Amino acid sequence: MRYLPHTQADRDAMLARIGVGSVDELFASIPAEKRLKSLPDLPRARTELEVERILSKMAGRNVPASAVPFFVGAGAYKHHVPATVDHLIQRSEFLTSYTPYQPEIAQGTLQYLFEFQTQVALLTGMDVANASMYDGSTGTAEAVLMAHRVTKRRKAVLSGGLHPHYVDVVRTLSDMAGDDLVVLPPDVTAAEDLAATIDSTVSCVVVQTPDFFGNIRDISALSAKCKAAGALLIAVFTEAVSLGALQSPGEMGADIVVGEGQSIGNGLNFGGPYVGLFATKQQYVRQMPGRLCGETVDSEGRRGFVLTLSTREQHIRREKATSNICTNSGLCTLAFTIHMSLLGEAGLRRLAAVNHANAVTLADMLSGVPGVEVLTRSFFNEFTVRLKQDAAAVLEKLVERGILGGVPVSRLLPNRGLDDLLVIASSEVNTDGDRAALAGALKEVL
Amino acid sequence: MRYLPHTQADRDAMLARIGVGSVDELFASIPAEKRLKSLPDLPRARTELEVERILSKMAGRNVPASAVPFFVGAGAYKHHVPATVDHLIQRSEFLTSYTPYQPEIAQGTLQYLFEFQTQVALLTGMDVANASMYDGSTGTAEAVLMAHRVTKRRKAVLSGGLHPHYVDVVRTLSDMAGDDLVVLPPDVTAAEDLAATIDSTVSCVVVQTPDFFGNIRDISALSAKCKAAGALLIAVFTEAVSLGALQSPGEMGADIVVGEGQSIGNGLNFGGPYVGLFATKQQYVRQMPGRLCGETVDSEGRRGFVLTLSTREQHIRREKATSNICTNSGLCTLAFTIHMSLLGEAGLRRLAAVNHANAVTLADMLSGVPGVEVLTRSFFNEFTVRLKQDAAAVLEKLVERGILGGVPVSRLLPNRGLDDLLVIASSEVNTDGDRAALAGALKEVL
Amino acid sequence: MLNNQGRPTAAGSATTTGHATFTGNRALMQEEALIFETGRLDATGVDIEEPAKVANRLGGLERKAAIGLPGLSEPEAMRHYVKLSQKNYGIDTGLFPLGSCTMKHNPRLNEKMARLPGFNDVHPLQPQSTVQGAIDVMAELSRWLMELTGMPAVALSPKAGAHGELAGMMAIKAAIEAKGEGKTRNVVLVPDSAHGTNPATAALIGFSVKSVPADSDGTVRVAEVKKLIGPDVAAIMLTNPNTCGLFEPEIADIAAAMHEAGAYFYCDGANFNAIVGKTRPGDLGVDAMHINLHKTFSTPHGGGGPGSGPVVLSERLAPYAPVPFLHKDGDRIVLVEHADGSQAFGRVTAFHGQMGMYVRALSYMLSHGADGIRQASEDAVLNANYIRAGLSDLMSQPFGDKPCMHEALFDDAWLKDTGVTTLDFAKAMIDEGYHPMTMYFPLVVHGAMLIEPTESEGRASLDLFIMALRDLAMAARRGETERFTGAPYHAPRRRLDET
Amino acid sequence: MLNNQGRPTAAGSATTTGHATFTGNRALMQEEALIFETGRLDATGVDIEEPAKVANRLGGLERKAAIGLPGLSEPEAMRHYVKLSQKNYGIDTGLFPLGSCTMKHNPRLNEKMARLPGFNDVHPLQPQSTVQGAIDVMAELSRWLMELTGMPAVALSPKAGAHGELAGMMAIKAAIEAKGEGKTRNVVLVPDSAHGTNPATAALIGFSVKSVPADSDGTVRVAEVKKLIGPDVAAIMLTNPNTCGLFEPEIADIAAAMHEAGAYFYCDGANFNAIVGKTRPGDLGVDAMHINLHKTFSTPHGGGGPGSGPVVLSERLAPYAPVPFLHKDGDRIVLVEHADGSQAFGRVTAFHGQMGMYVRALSYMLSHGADGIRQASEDAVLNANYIRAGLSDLMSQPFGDKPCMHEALFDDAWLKDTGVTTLDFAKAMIDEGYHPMTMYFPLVVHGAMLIEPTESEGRASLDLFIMALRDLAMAARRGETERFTGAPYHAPRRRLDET
Ligand SMILES: Cc1ncc(COP(=O)(O)O)c(C=O)c1O
Ligand SMILES: Cc1ncc(COP(=O)(O)O)c(C=O)c1O
Repeated sequence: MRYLPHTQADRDAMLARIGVGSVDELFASIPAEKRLKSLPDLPRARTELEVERILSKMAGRNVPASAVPFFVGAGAYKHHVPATVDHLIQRSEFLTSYTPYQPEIAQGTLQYLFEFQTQVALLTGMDVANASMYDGSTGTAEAVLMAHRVTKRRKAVLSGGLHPHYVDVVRTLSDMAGDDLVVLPPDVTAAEDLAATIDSTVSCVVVQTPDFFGNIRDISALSAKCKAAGALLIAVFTEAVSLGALQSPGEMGADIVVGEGQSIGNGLNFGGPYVGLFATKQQYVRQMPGRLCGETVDSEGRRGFVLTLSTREQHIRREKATSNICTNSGLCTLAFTIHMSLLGEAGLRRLAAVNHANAVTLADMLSGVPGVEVLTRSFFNEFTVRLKQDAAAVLEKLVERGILGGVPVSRLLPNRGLDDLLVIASSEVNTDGDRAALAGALKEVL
Repeated sequence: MRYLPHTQADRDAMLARIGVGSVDELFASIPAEKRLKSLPDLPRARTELEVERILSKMAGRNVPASAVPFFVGAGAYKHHVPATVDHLIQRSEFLTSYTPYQPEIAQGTLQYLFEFQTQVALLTGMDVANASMYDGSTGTAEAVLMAHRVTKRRKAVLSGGLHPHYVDVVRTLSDMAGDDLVVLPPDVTAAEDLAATIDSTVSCVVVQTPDFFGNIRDISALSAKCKAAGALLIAVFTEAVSLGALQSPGEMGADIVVGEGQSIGNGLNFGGPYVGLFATKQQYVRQMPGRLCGETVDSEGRRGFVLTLSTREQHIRREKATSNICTNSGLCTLAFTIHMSLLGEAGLRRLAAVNHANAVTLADMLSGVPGVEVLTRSFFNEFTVRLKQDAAAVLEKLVERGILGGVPVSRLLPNRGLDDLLVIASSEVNTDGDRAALAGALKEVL
Repeated sequence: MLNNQGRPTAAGSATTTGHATFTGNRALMQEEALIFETGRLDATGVDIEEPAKVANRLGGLERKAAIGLPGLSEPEAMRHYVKLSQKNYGIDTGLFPLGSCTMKHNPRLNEKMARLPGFNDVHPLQPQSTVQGAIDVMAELSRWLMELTGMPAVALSPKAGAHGELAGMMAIKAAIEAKGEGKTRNVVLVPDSAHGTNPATAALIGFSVKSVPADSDGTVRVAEVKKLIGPDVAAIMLTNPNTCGLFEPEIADIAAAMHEAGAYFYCDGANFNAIVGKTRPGDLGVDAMHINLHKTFSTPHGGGGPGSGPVVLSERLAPYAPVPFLHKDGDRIVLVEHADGSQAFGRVTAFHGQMGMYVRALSYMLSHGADGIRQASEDAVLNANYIRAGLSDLMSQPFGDKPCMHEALFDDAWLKDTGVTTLDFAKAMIDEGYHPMTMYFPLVVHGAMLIEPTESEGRASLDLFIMALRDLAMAARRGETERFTGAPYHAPRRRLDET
Repeated sequence: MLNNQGRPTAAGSATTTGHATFTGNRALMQEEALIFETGRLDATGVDIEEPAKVANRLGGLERKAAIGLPGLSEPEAMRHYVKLSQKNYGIDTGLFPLGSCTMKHNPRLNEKMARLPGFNDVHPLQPQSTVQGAIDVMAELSRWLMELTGMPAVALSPKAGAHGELAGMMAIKAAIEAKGEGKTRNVVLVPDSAHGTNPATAALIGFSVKSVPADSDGTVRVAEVKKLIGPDVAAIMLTNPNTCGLFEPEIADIAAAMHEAGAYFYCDGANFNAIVGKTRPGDLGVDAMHINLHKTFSTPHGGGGPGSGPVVLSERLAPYAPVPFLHKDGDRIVLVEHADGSQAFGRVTAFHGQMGMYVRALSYMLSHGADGIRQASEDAVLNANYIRAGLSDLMSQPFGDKPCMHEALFDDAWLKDTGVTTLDFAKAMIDEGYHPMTMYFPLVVHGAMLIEPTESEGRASLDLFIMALRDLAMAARRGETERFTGAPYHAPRRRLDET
C-alpha cells in the first residue's frame, strides 16, 4: 500500500526488536472475543487511478456553480477566488501542521492568525476577534452562550431575519442546555419589532444584516435599547463581502459580531468546511470562545506570536471552559486572510460595489418579469422575490433549462406559507448573459 | 494591475529619487522616432475571472486523453501520474528558482538533479547522465554532434525505425552544420540491415528501440560492428517505461543513450514541455552537452552538490562549447525523478509489466478484427497494424465514435506508401472497456 | 489598530549566530513583517471589473470611514505567505509525534479529489437533483464508517471531534428525555485522563461531570464505575484506546454496566486509528462515538482545522440523530433536512457538514481498502511499540513497560534532579529537527510525554528519531542542562514567552 | 553506483552554531540523505494493478538483472522532496535580482490554466479536429507576439532562448543559401558582451564568430560594425537592450548597414522585457529575434527550465520558418507539420513546441493587456534605476552614472584593496536573505554585478534591498573582510567547492 512505508521484512525486524512474535500480540489487550476474525465487509485497496475514476464519476453527477448561470445564496456564496489562495493553502507547512502549540516552530500559523484576527476586528468594527469558529451557525450559538455568561441571564431573542439553519442550531443547543429562547416568526421584509421583546430578563438579541431575505437592517436603535436593558446585541452576517459596502456592526453598536467567512477565500464545498468569524469588545474577551493569538517576545526580545488567554479553553479549564471547541477552521482562516490581504481595502470595496451593482441590475430586470415581485427594498447582493407560482417548482423548471436560479424559502422554512418566495443572490461572477438567461427563463416558466 | 506592486504615488516618489521628471526620460536612449506613440493594438488588461473564462473555453475545444478510450502514442504516452508529483513540482522553492548557479541556496535543485542523473544512468545502463536536454528529439541531434566530436568524423547513419520527427530534427541540424547523413527508409518490421551501412567514415549509428513502429530491437550485434569500425552506437527510446521491462541500451553496448522522459512524471501537454534524457560512458563525459551536477564539500567539509565540468558549456566556452543549451527541462526532470522515486525498482517493473500485458491483450484482440493485421512481432506497449483502408480516414471515423485510436503513420510519413498503417499504443490507463470499444469500433468501420 | 492579545514587542537585541546580518535574515530563514506594516490601503492584488453605475440600494447604511485593511499586490502576497509558511513545521517536513493528534501522511490525491469542481464548486442548497454525486459521497462514507465501527447509524454533520462529542451527547440527552428522565439523569462520568473536550462538552449541555479514577495500570475498572453509577448518571465518556495509549480491557463490561443502569456509553473515538479493522466499537457496547476524520482518516490538520467529526450511533440512539440525514427512497437517496415528525434532536450546524473532508476521507478509505486500513492500524501500533522498546531503558513509563497501542507514554520521573523539565526536553527536540510530542497530557501523568508516530513513519525514520531522543536523554542525564533550558537555539524564534 | 561527477564526501566536522545537534538538523533547517541511502528496491509509493497474465512478446530482450532503483513510499517521498525544496531560494521567497534572467513573479493563475485537462492532457498527434483549442492558443499567442514585436511571422516551436537563437540563425542560413551565398557568407559578428549562447549557436551551424568591440559607453557604434562588414558576413547577433542593461542607440543604423551589405540582423531578445510596449523590434530593422517566454512573459524558470523560445521573423525570413507553423485555411487554422513544397528550413523539435508554456504566457498577456504590459516594462526600468540611484554613491558603474534599462550594472573597481571580491560580496548577500545578482557577466566588465529587480518588486522591498546592499558595501569598505570571505554563514551549506 503506497502510504505505508514498511516492507514485511521491516515489520518482522521490528517485532523482533520489540520482543513479540506477531503483531497480534501487541493487540492482546483487546479481549479475544471482541477481535475481528476477518476483514470488514468492504472493498480491498485500490490504485490511485481507480480511486480517481470512482470519485470523478461521483463528482460528475453534480452540477458545479461555474458551469451554469448561478444565483444560489442564502448563507453560502459563489465568488471568484484567486488561484494564489488555493495554491498557498496547499503548502505543506500550512496544510500538514497542527494547532500551533509549539510556537517556536509555528510562527507561520501564528502570524497569519494574528493578521486574520486583526482583519476580522477591523471589518466588523470590534476590538478583538478570535482565531475562528466552525462556521457562522455554530458561532452564533456560541455567541448566545457567551452572552449568557456575560449577562448571567439565560434568555435569548432571535430575529425572524436570522438564517433558519442558524435558528435551528441555536435552538438545539439552547434547548439542550435548558436555556430560554424567543424566536420571532420569519420576517420577510424586516418589519418585526425586535425592540419590543427586550426586557431585563433578556440576555441577548440576535439579528442578522443583511438578513436571510436580503434586507439590510439598521441596528443602531436596537443597540441603544439593548444597552439600556443590560442585554447584549449580537449581530450576524452570512455574506462577508457585504462588509465592504456597509457600515460595520461595530459602528452600529453590536456587542458581539458573528459571521460566516466562506465568501472570502473559500469555495462552496457543498456547505463545508467554512469559517466562523467571531469578534467582540475588549471588555468581554475573557468570555470569548475559541483560540486567540497574541503578540509576545522570545528570550532574545524578538517579536513573536503565541496562543494566549488559554485559560478560557477546554484543554486547560475543562468543564469550566467557555466552549468545547478544539479543532477549528484553521486552513479556511488562512484562505480568508490571504484573499483579504490580496483584496485590501480598495479591492474589497470594489468587489462589494460590483456585487451590489449586479444585484441591483438583476432586481430591476426581474421586476420587469410578469409574475415576479421583488420584495426586498434595501439589499446588498441578495433579495427575495414573490413568484406567482410555487417557488420550488419554478426552480426545478429552471434546472431543466440549465439555470440554478436561487433558493426557495420553503427549502429552509417549509409549511410556513412562504412557498412562493425565492431568495436570489448575485455576485461578481454573474454576467449579462447569466442575468438575461434567468429573466428569460422566468418569463417562459411563469 | 494585480501583478504590479506600485501605486502611482510610489512611481512618482521613485522618479523623484532617481532625479527624472517622468518615466519616459528613462527610455530616452530609444530613438524618439522608434518609440511607440500609442498602445499596441491588443486588448486591455483583464481580470483573473475573465482570463480563466477565455482560456477554459479554448481548453474546452480539445478532447482530453482521460475523457475517451485513448491509444495515441508514437513518441508521447499517456500514463497515470500520482497527484504527489504535480503537487511537489509546484512548490515555490522548486518552481520559482533559477538554474542552481548559487549552490549554497540551491541544494534542493542540485540534490534532485544528482539523484535524477543517477536514476537515468541506472535505467540506461550507462556511467553518467546529464541534467537533461529539451526533449528526446533535440537530445538525439546533440548526440550525433557529440559523436562527431568524439570520433572526429562527420557522417551519421539513422535507422529507419527512428521516430520521423527525430529524423527531421537531426537532418535539419546536420544539413545546417554541413555534416553528412544517411537516413534509411521507414522500416516497419525491423528488417533493415543497419550494420551494412557502417564503415570507417561513419561517426555514429542511431537506432531506436522500441522503435517508432513498436519493434523491440536487439542492438548487441550492431554495437560490436560499431566498435570494430570506430563508430559510436547511439540508442534512442521514446517510451521510458519500457526500460522497466527491457534490457538497458547500456547492457546491449550503446555508447550514448538518448530518450524522451515524458512518460515518467510528465503529462502529454500537446507535445511539450518534455524532458530529454542523455547518458553516456565515463570516457566521453567531457564531450557531453548540457549541465552536469556533481558531489563536493563545503568549507566545513559537509557534503554538497554543485554544477560541474562547466567548461563544456556555452557560458564558459562560448563558441567552443559542446552545445548552445542553457535553459533545459529543469522542472520536468523534477517530475521525472519524483515519479521514479515513488515507483522505485518494484513499481517501475510492475508498471512496465501492466503496459506490456495490456498491449499484448489488445494486439490479440485486434488480430481478431477482420481488416486488421498486426505487423509488429515483438513490442512493448505499442505496435503497428495494417488496415484494409486508409488509416487516417479510419481514425477520423473512430473520433466520431469518441475514440482516439492511434496515430496513422502517414501523419508523420506522408507520401511514402504507408497510408494503411496505424500505430497503436496502450498503457496502464486502458481498461477492458477501452479495448472493447476500440475493437468494436474497428469492426464497425472496416 | 492591531489585534494584540499578548505582550507588546520589546526592542530586543536579536542575537544571531555566525555573522549578524543587517536585515535580521539568516539566509533562507527570513524575517517577515506584518501586513499592517507593509500593505497599503490603496494597493490590491485582485483586479475586479468596473461596477455598473446604479443608484445604490443600501438603505443609507453604506460604509463611510476607511476600514483600515491593507492590501498587497499578488507578488507581495505570495512572498508574504510563502515566507510565513517557512516558519512552520508540518508532517511533510518531519516526524510529528504529537500524541492523540495522529499526524499521519495527508495524501495529495485526497486534495486533488476534493478540488474537483463537482465537489468544491457545488452549493449546499442547490436542488438535490443537481447534487446526486455529493449525496453518493455521503452515502458511501456512511457505509464505510458504519461497517468499520459496527454501528447502525451515523450523523455526518459535526464539524470536528468536539462537535461530534456534542452531537453524540445531545443524542444521549434526547434519548434520556424521551424516557422522561431528563430532570433526574444529569451526571456524566469522565476519567481524569480524558481530553478536555469531554468534560467541556458534557457541561455545555447542562450535565455535571463526575470524575472516574483509573487503576494503577492506567485503565478503568468496571468495579470503580459501578460504584459511581446511580439513577442520576446519564452516561460515561470513555476514550478507547485511552489517552495513555492503552486499550480499556473492561470496556465491554463497563458498557454493559451502564446499559444495565439505564445509562449510555459515549466513546471518544479520537484514537480509533489504533484499532480500525481490529475490533469494532459496536461490538464493545458503544452507544455513540465520534470519529475525527482528520485523525484516523488522514484529512489534513491544516494548522488547527478544519476537521470533521461524524458520530456513529447505536440502535438505541439512532432515532435521535440530528438533521440532515440520508434516507433511502426507493433507488434514490435523499438528504432529509427537516426533523418534522421524526425524533431527530435538532441540527448542529448550517447545511450538511464538512463535504470537503468527506471526499478526502473517502478517498483515503477507497485507497486503503479494508485490508490497507487494518494494516495501517497494525503499523501504527507496531511503530509506537518500536519507539517504546527503543527508549524504555532510558525514559520512565508511568504504567510500566508493557505493550501500548498507537502511542507510547513516558513521564518525567527519569528527569528528576536533572534540572531539565518535560518542556525543556521538548524544546530541545525542536533543535534536532523534530516536532515535540504531546506534553503534560494526559493530566494524570506527571510531566507526560505522549509519543504517537503513526503508521506513516518508516523504520529508518523511527531509528533516527530513537537515536536522537536517546542522545538527548543521555545528555540530560549527563547534566548538559543548557542544551535544554536554552532550547530551541535554531528555530526561527528562541523560546517564546507564553505567560 | 552513484553518478558522481564532483568530489567525494569528506567526513567533515560540521560546525553548527548555537548548540550542536545530534541529527545535524538545525530545527527547521534539516539535513536530507540521498534516495540511494534511504530507498529500498522493494519499496514503492505507487500502487499498480496486477498485470494480466500473458505470454510476453519482448523478443527475448526482457530485463534480467536488478536496475538498482530505490523506491520510497509516498509519505517518504513527500518528505524527501519537501525537505529538498527547503534548501532552495526562489522568487517566491525573496528578491531575486539575477541580471539577464528576469526573475519576475510567476502567477499561479498561469499554472492553473496550464493544468486544465484540455491543455495538459492532450496528445500532440491527436487528430487536429480534436485539438482546435490548442491551435487557438497557438494562434492567439502568435498574434500577441507579432503585434508586440511588430514582426510579420513567428516560429513558436523552439524550446528555449538558445533554441530560438538556433532556429533564427538557421532561417538566416537558409535565406543565405537560397541566395546561393551559402559557401561565402559564413561569418557572424558578435559583441564580447554577448551571452554565451550567441557564439555557441552560431558555431553550432558552422558559422565562424567575429568579435565586435563596444564603445566606452557600453554600446556598439555603427561605424565599428561597418568596418567589419564584408561579403563574408552573414549576420550580426546583437542583444537589445544589451547585457550591460543599455539600449543600443544605433541599432536601427546597424540593422540598415547589415541589410545594405546583404546580411541579416539577429537580435537576442532575452531583454525584451525592458521595452515591450515601448518600441518594436520590427521597427528597428530586426530580422529574427527569440523571445524567452520564461523571462518576458513570466513562465516559471523551474530551477533551470523548461522555457520556451519562439522566434519572430521579418518578411525576408518568414518563408524559411520551420515546421510546424499555422496556416489559415478559410475559417479554420491548421497546423502544418510538413515542409513539402515550402521553403521551410526543416524542423527543430518533435511535435509542436512548449504548449504548456504557451498557455502560461498567453494567460500572462491576457491578464496584463497591452496597457499592463507597457506598465510592466516601465516599472521594470523604474525599479532598476531606483536601485542604481540608491547605490551609485557607494558602488562603481563601468559606464558612468546614467539611466539604465531594466538592469543596473556595477563593476568591482570600488572593491579594489578591500580584500573582498565580487564573489564574496555575492555570498554575503545570501546571508542577508537575498539571491545574489548575476556576477562576472557580461565578461567585458571587470567583476561585473548585474542587478535586475524586475517590475515585481514593490518600493518597500527595493528600499530594504538597497539598505542591505549599502550596509554590506560600507562594511566592505570598512574592512570587515571576514563577513564576506567566510560567507555564507547561515545557508544550508557554507561555501561549496566548485573547482
Ligand atoms: C482524545 C481527544 N478527544 C477529542 C478531541 C477533540 O477533537 P477535535 O479537535 O477534532 O475537536 C481530541 C483532539 O485533539 C482528542 O485528542
Ligand atoms: C542574453 C541572453 N541570451 C540568451 C539566453 C539563453 O536563453 P535560454 O536560457 O532560454 O536558452 C539568455 C538566458 O540566460 C540570456 O540572458
